[in-house]
Amino acid sequence: QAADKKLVVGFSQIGSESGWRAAETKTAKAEADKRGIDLKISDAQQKQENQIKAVRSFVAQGVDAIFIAPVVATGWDSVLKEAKEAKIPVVLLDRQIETKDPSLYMTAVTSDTVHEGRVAGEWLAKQTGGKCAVVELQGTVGSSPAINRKKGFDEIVAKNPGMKIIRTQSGDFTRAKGKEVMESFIKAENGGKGICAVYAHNDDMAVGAIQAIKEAGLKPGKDILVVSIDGVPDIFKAMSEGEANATVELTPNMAGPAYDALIAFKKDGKAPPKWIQTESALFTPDTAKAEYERRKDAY
Amino acid sequence: MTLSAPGPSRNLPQYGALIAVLLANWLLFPDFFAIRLQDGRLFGSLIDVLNRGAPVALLAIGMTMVIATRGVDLSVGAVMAISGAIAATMTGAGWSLPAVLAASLAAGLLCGLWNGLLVAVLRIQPIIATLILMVAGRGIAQLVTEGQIVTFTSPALAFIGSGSFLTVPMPVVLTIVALAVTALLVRATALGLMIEAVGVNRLSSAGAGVNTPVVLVAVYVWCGLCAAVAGLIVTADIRGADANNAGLWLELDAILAVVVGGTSLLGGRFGLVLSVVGALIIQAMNTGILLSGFKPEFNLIVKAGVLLVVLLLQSPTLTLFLPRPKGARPIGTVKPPVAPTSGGAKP
Amino acid sequence: MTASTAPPSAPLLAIRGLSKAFLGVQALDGVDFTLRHGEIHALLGENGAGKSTLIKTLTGVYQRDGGTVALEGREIAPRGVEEAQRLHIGTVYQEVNLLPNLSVAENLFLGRQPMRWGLVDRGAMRRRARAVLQPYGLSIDVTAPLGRFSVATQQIIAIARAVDMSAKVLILDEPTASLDAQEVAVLFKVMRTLRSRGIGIVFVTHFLDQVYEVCDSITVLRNGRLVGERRTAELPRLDLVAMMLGRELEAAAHRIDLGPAEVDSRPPLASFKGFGKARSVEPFDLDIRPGEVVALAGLLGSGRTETVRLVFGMDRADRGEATVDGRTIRLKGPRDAVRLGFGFCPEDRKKEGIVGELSVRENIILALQARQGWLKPIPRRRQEEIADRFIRLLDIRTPDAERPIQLLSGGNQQKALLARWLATEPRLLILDEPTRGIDVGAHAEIIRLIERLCADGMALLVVSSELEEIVAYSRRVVVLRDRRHVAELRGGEVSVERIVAAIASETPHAIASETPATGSGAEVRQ
Amino acid sequence: MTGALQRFLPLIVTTAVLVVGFLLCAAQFPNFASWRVVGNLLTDNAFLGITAVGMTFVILSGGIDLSVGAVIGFTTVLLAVLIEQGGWHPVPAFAVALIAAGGFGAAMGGVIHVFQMPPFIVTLAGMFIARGLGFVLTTDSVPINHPLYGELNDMALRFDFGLKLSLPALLMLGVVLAAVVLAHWTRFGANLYALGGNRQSAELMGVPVARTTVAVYGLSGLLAGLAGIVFSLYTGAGYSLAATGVELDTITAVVIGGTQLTGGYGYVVGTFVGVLIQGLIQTYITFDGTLSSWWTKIAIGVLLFVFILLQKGLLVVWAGRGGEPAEA
Ligand SMILES: Nc1ncnc2c1ncn2[C@@H]1O[C@H](COP(=O)(O)OP(=O)(O)OP(=O)(O)O)[C@@H](O)[C@H]1O
Ligand SMILES: Nc1ncnc2c1ncn2[C@@H]1O[C@H](COP(=O)(O)OP(=O)(O)OP(=O)(O)O)[C@@H](O)[C@H]1O
Ligand SMILES: [Mg+2]
Ligand SMILES: [Mg+2]
Repeated sequence: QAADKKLVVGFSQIGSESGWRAAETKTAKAEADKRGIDLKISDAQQKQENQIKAVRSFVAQGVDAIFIAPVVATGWDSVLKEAKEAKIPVVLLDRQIETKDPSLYMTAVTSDTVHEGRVAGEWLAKQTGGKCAVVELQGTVGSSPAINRKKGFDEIVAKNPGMKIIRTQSGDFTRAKGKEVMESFIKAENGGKGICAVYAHNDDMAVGAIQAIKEAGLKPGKDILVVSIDGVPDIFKAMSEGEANATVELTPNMAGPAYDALIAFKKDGKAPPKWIQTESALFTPDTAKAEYERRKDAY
Repeated sequence: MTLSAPGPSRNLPQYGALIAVLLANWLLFPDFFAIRLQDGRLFGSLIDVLNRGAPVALLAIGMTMVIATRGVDLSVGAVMAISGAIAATMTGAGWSLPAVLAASLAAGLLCGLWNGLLVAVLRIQPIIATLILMVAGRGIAQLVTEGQIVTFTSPALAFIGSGSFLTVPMPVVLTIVALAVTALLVRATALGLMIEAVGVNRLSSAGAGVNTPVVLVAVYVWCGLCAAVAGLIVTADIRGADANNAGLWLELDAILAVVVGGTSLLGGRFGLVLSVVGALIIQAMNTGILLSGFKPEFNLIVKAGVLLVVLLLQSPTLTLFLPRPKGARPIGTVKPPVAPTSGGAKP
Repeated sequence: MTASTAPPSAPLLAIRGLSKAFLGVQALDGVDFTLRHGEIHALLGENGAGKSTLIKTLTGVYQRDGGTVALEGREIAPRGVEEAQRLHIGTVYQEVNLLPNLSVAENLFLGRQPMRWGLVDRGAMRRRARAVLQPYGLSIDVTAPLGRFSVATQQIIAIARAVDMSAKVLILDEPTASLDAQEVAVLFKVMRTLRSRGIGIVFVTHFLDQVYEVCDSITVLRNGRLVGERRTAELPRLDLVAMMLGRELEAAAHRIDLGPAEVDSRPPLASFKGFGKARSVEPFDLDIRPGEVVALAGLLGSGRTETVRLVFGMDRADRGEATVDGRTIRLKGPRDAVRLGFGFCPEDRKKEGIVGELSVRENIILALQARQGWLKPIPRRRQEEIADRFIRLLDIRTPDAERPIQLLSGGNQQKALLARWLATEPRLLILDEPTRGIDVGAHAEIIRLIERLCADGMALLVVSSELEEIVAYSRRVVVLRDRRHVAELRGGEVSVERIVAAIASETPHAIASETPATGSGAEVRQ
Repeated sequence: MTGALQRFLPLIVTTAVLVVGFLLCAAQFPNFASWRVVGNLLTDNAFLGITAVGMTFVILSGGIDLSVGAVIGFTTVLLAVLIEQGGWHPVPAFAVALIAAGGFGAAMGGVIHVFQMPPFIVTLAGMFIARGLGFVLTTDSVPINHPLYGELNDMALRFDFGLKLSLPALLMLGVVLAAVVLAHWTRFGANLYALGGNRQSAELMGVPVARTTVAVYGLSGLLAGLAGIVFSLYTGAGYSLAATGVELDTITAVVIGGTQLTGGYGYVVGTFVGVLIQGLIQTYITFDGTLSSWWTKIAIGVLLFVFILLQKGLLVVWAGRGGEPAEA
């Protein structure tokens, strides 16, 4: 009935730990303005307890809908119950949660992080004819994208006997650590000669790794292939300079589809599908330049 | 005052530990000590230890003096982020290197001043006083970068991170310079003595006429400057300012380095060189872990284990039996002045 | 552990061949000491002789290197104070060792609080605290934090605690150092009653009169070795001093004779008009001329310390004006005073005086360096010269100038502080209880020193509870009562009797009324 | 009785600050002054409050414990592994967790005392170890589906005027009360204050330093373990990265609550208020909802600063100069 009055959406965002995350927030704002939605963002500084607090106080404020980008898959049941009791629809953004009771949320707009890992792995397998000694730069130990992107990639490795991960360490999703870890990988694999490719759980670490490879006197993209995930502008820049080989995009525009689903739901109460999957497209150097132009202001 | 904490009984453990860790790395990884020239720049794991250890070493230099005054500075990580963010954005906006450096250092100086004033004038407990900037500072840095990783291409700034001087990587050079300057500052003047005095007993020092507020502000300012330099290095190194992650949790490593270096958190005697050694021990450990190929899940446990051993080595309970501090000098080995100039009382 | 039942003849406490060494010092070297039932036994010796170490080793603070200790014939080796207390040995250690953050009552009963249903009975604790303090004429708010009270008051509380705990042995390490005549009298009364109950008391002091007043026998240490034990009655003063110093003491200090006229004619070095501070000391006028010694006398709590703290700028005066060399000056803090050439040895050595971890040398040159500013460091060689000169001059007992001052014996720390200020060649030196805890030899030495300094034109402002001492060297005495300057005696008038009269002329027992008055000087010391 | 006022002044001031802060928020946001918000404040900060109590004791004794956050994380993982993978019943699992956490704390206390090592460092190492152990158990987050968890979560005390106290909230309140008694009506409490006041003096007065040190870190560990249980109830899962950085939040709460980091001065109740003040700041920012990530950080810092200034200011005004002991 209150379709005319402005929708108020509370968005519990994880934080701004990476460029991608900041872009997601930015687009969420932009898309909200397009649709004349009043968006309340609460930044959890990478802490689940803060996200739960945020959801609770959104309920207390009586918003029309709650978006959550869950920092971790588990631990949402009790607070989502409160939202349900208050009849506030919940939409999950960019990460799924584990729950016995799917009715706790209306829908989830996410990519499939395990799938992302697979895509990256398949590309690498194809490139190298299934023969490649890979070093892996993991995300933060214990974080769900790190776990899933590893899982997906490992599936492919398992399928190709010629492929194997010779070294894997955590680069905490950051450039600095990515570079430091890659440096030691190169030393450890006698000057990088033993390494055929580096698989990074996100682009930032990949960018760091590229610098490490260069400083070791090798050619990133040739001597050592570079494949990573996210699709942030800098990796496209690197690709256009031939220093990176592939990235799997994770679109920062998660909120857009969510708003549409929500508005439809509010108008004629038709519930959206449980999972609105954003596709995980793989990009390669040939399109890099154009893609970079397309993105650089979204970030 | 003593530049490095007095007595072999205090120095032995640090150097011993450093050597031990390096040897351990060598056992894990035979070419650990192998060094070659790569594009006119020394290249090898040992160099990595120095190079990657530089930021923490710089922080440790500043932190040592803060801790010597019985304080602590939790904001250094955030200050790194701020100076880095400023450097990257200004460079991006096309400012000249000198201007960029000046601005970043000025930022560090201001942060230090803020901390110093909170501690010395408002008498807020150091941990909390600096916690404020630790939280807000990172926000300020992100405000500058708007949450993005601001990248730049200027080779001039990048040189600070990955350039080299006489084949020695710049970060190492900068650290050595900072160490030398600081050492000069505290040793060639009476500052060191006053820092230690304030740290041991603020009341007594004030009673003896020491200008305690100024001393306190000074050390925090210096700490801020060191942090700013460290921030420049990491930014220059990755050719971009990562406001959210630059220097994250590095304050803990810095404090750790200082304590491993044998300076007491209760203030007083401090050893600059030893703090740098402490930083190197920590970095050698991290590099070793990376080279070893352990699963990352084990990183923390290994780190903690090694740390405890190093610290146990210098625990008073155990060092009790080591030879007593040097520098003990029987009275009167210095012959009294020919004519007692200071003659309130003539012997 | 020979658990043999004590033969009736066995002494209360028998220490045999006790030894204790610290890095570089043999603090105790095979010392024997015997304490009998119902005896007050003086433990005497120069600063650094090993008295406190003996006590701490005996009570398990330090672990002995060798020797045996028998309590009523039964061997004991307490591994900590707690255990010593369980053996009914109560101790007051040198320098008040109570907890400023706890209430008086909690300090008195820490570790032995009255319990009710498994919980501390705070009511009972308060009541019993008042009872315990009653004999000492202290009727204070026992719920107030201890830190609010003056050193003297804290000392009394420490004594009360120890007395209340010790059923067999009571050990007192320089308990009278910060007390004045009245409290000392009270203390001695208590000690005598304990003696009559068969309790043995070990009493460390540097006041020989007190020794001859209460002690039955005397044990003397020198450089960590036993010199000998005597019955007090059989040991003339001079022999005792000789035993302590290992030499005869030169003729005691003589009066300085500056004709009043001569000094009064000089223009005052510093003069204070209506100087004072709310809730601290009433406004007072005070002139100090070069070369004269002005003493402040009064009961504890009379405001002597506050007065001198104001003069040195430790506390900020909020009224009146100070002029130095005729120029009006504002004392914003000690630094200003130091620049004016003032020096100040505080009453609370541990808290406001020494910089414990730093070496004797650094402690001695600290003030001088501070005045020169950090940009003009004193060369190491020069520092060592200065340090060595004063170590020799004041006979500071330390193996070397690089030893952390906190490891020195109490009296030697006091001397080092004096040295700190002498090194700055001050024009006005302020001493709050300067000879506290200093042995007879050094005592005489310091008084002689004071005279020499004045002869060189230095002015002195001294707070001391020892009237004889005051009379010995001061030619002008300001008497305080209840934070107010009530009388001033000059030249010929200065005598113990006159001072006592001035102090006593009204409310003889200031202490009886002690309250932790908010904002009082005591609080400043927190 | 001005003496008493003097002593409780910091406490009174802190509480005043909390009330004023709440009123200001209520004035700005219509739905703020609701029992629901109050209930949330208590529930959401329960684990923080419980941890902070332990931290208060440690700090009162002159130490510090940086391991609490990691211990919470470890506890949640341990519970998840025992209950889900080991098929244990929660109750024995709770017992084991508490024992493990308490033991861990006590061990740190032992090291600190025996080797006279700075607590800051020992507990920092403890933090690494606890997190590390969590990782070793499992890196992914494990949901706990045992029915008892659901029941415990639904358990709550509902007042007819609208306030709802969940189990965590009740636990926290209980712990705070118990802590007050422990601090002021037991010998252990007195010994803590003594230790923090001056270690040597305490020793010379016969305080059992060794026992007290071990006990206080053991207690802190135990409470961190309890907080871990609460956290696992709260999230119904175990996660090795849970409660990162909580050590700093707790220390902040303790200090805002008026406890001296140098030890010896402070009150448990103050800490409780400090926790609520922090929660208030959080809630305010969420209600505002316009702050970007960075402005959030800046706001938190600024508000922290303001609260501390308010405290100092009020203290000076009410107590005349320098009511609190100088921390030099
Ligand atoms: N903890 C310690 N470490 C090292 N040396 C110490 C320690 N305590 C005392 N000493 C040394 O032992 C010697 C005896 O000290 P002690 O305190 O027993 O003297 P004292 O007789 O009590 O002197 P005073 O009358 O000044 O108190 C001194 O030389 C002192 O420097
Ligand atoms: N008997 C007392 N009655 C009331 N207050 C006291 C008493 N003793 C000490 N105090 C408190 O301690 C403060 C310090 O007293 P102060 O030391 O200035 O007097 P004093 O004459 O120097 O005595 P002392 O011999 O302790 O130095 C007093 O101002 C008062 O606040
Ligand atoms: Mg002594
Ligand atoms: Mg006095």
